[in-house]
Amino acid sequence: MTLSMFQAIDQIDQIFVTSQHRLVSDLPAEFQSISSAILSVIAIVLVFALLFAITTVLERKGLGRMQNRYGPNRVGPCGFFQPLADGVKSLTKEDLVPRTADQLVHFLAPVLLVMAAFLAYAVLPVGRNMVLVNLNAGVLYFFAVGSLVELAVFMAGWSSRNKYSLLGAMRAIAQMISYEVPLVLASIVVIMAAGSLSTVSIVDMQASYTGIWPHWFVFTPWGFAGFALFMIAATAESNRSPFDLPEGESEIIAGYYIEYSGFKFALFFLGEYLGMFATSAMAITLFLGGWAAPFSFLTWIPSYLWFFAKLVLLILIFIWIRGTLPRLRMDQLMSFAWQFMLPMTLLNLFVAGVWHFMPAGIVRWLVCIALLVAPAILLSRSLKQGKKFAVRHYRFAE
Amino acid sequence: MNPLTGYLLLSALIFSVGLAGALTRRSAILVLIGIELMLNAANLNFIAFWRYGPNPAALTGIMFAIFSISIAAAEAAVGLGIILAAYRHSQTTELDQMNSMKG
Amino acid sequence: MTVTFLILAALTLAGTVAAMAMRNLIHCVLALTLGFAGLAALYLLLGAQFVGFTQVLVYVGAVAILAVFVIMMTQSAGPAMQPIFSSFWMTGSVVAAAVFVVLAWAICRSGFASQVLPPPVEAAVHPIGDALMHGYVLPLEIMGLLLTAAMIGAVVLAMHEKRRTP
Amino acid sequence: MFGEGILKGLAETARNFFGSYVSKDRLTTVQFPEQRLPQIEAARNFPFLVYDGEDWQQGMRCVSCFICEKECPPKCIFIEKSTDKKPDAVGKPQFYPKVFNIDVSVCMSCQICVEVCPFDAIKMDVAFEHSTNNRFAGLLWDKKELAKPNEYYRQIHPIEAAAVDAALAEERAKVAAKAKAAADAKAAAIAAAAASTSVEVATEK
Repeated sequence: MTLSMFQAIDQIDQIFVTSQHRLVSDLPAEFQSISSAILSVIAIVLVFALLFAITTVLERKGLGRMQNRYGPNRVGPCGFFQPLADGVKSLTKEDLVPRTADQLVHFLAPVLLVMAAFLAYAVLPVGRNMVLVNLNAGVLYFFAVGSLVELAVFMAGWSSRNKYSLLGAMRAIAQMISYEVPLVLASIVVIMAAGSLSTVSIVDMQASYTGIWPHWFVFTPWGFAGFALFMIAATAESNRSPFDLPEGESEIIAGYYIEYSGFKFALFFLGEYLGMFATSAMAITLFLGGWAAPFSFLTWIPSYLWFFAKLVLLILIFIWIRGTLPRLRMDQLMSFAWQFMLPMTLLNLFVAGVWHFMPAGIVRWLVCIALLVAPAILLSRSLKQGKKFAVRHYRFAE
Repeated sequence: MNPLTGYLLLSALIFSVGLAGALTRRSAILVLIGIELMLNAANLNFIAFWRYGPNPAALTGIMFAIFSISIAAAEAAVGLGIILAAYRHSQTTELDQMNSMKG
Repeated sequence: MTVTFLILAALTLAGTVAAMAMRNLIHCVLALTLGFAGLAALYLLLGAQFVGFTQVLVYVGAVAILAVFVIMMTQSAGPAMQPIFSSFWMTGSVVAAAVFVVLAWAICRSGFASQVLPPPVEAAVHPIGDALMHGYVLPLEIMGLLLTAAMIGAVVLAMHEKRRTP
Repeated sequence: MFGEGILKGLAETARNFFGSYVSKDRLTTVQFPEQRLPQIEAARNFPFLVYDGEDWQQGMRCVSCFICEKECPPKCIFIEKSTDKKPDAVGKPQFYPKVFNIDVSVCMSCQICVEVCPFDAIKMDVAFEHSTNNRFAGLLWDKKELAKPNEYYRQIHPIEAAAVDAALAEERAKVAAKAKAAADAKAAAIAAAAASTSVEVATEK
């Protein structure tokens, strides 16, 4: 490869960054920083709203296929314009507000939810040099903004003056708080290893190669365990199946957004999916090397394409899991969080320390894997203990 | 008036609002919240003095604020637990009505 | 005295005053979160990123939610029927006003107003971590102990008393 | 073991996912407006009025006896009797409905009108795409909209229609036989009268 080829690849990789610079550079100096920020914000909003639209149709089609159905296939080619139809429908629907509802809080809840979800994208590097703000405490910011979601959920559930919505909100908050602890603890191993809270430097650490193999944190025992724990906690955090109790249709109808209709309902939907994308993107940033290519010979593909490929892959896994697993019971959910996730994440911290201080080699791998697998098996045994399920005989329902 | 004075005055205002709430409200929960507000006002003071003090590199104000936030969290948890226990005992959270030592 | 500071200060004050003066307890807590968020923004304005985000994480994400849970569990949500201020509200507000007057007088007399200000600094996370692990390691350990004790205490306090069966 | 069931489930859904693209037999969905399943014999939706022959007004079997109107649980049938008579299915002169309305927005498809009709004049239809823009006038059907030929009835409920047709034919045959018997009796009487007069004449002679 010649030097010019490297330059061309670099130009394609940085095309959005340079075009943003070019657009902004004509403006007077005092407007440059703010207009470049606005450009980035518009780009983020558009791209992730589009991803939301694509995901809804992919999810419905994928779930349909998993259940041997077609899924949406009427609007446009193969049903891919379905989100457009859904959007038009939700916009033209009547916006109902219960008479006894707390009008202002009822209005603010979906706005706060979507706002919090979009705020989280500020620190996510979607490509090389492509991050809105490189905060010193980026990961902390991410979790701080994520905690706003709980407040929005409570506002929605409480202001509707509906028993089901209040129950759903309480469930959602209890679940989110319980799973936020393992979520943060699972990401701390990466912060320990990287020695930084900045998302950009965490990705930079993973973007180098030994031979063709990348230095992603997921390729270590603690990294893999952390990734798995993080993804489980992220599933619970974004209220997705099998942890979708807050909106359990069969028990509490739709949970905290039962009294929302029309566009506000669509906003809740949007907020939920954006939260899922954000936590997936965080998992990618922390464990899967962010925008870095999986092999050193694939670095010529632009970094943002790698990021979105990984994101779509994680979304597909989310859909797959949703299509497979049934919903947990509330006590199972809680005991899983406190009796399995929390001890495992704490243990993972310890394992990361062991990994750091042991000399490199096969022994280190074996010790760390043993330290993780044995307690995992013991803990999962203890979760099942005392609950021996016999074959059930029905008197009337046979 | 320079920025430091502004921050200090704001912090004094927040402290007084918290104090007024803690002294005048009947609900025990809001009294606790008033105390939280007073702690927050102190935190703002710490940060403002750290920022405009003579030696920002020492990070003393930041450290104080971090520890104060953790203490406030612990205090809120214990305080709200006490309110819950008191509610179980006397079926009210109004401080005026919790006036019996018997029981 | 920038415009940003004035806006944030007004927001914070509005939140705190509303939190202390509203009738409905849930509204109080929601207004309080506005105040906490305003304070966090002020910390950011002062350059203390870590403290600002911790403030949001702890106060908005945990303390406010905890307060909301307690309000729900003690069934004190909804507009209050009785007067919300206690019988000696006059004395209380006079005391608070007096405290503010004294504080403001002290601040204005103290000579901060004429002081030359140092250039802005940014508190990076790294030095904070270093300080916590070296100079402040004992307070950190004690803090961990305190938080554990508080957690156990809160659990014991809030737990249902189990009836002993003979 | 830990997580074994989860893996099994994931494998199953993955098999479904890819299988549904490979073999069309897995997909049980009927793509409705283009594909339709054949109607089963017992399918029913809303009632209609049967007529015989070509002219729907002449051939209408209904004699406006009001039984269905009285029996209808949600009271969705409205009938007005005619003042004159016309021959019915069997040929007997009967009243016919001047007005026969069914409000299908009220109808609950219970088939009681069909059960009670002694003339086999009202039957259940299977058509179900009746959406209109006007939910009041558009769903109030009059006699003309309700009238469907007997051939249509045979088409949608073949077994049932055959039985009804057989019963009606028997009825018709009975009536015809009776008429023939009556005619025969009349003829015999005339013949007998003629014979007796001839006998008388003969005795007189």
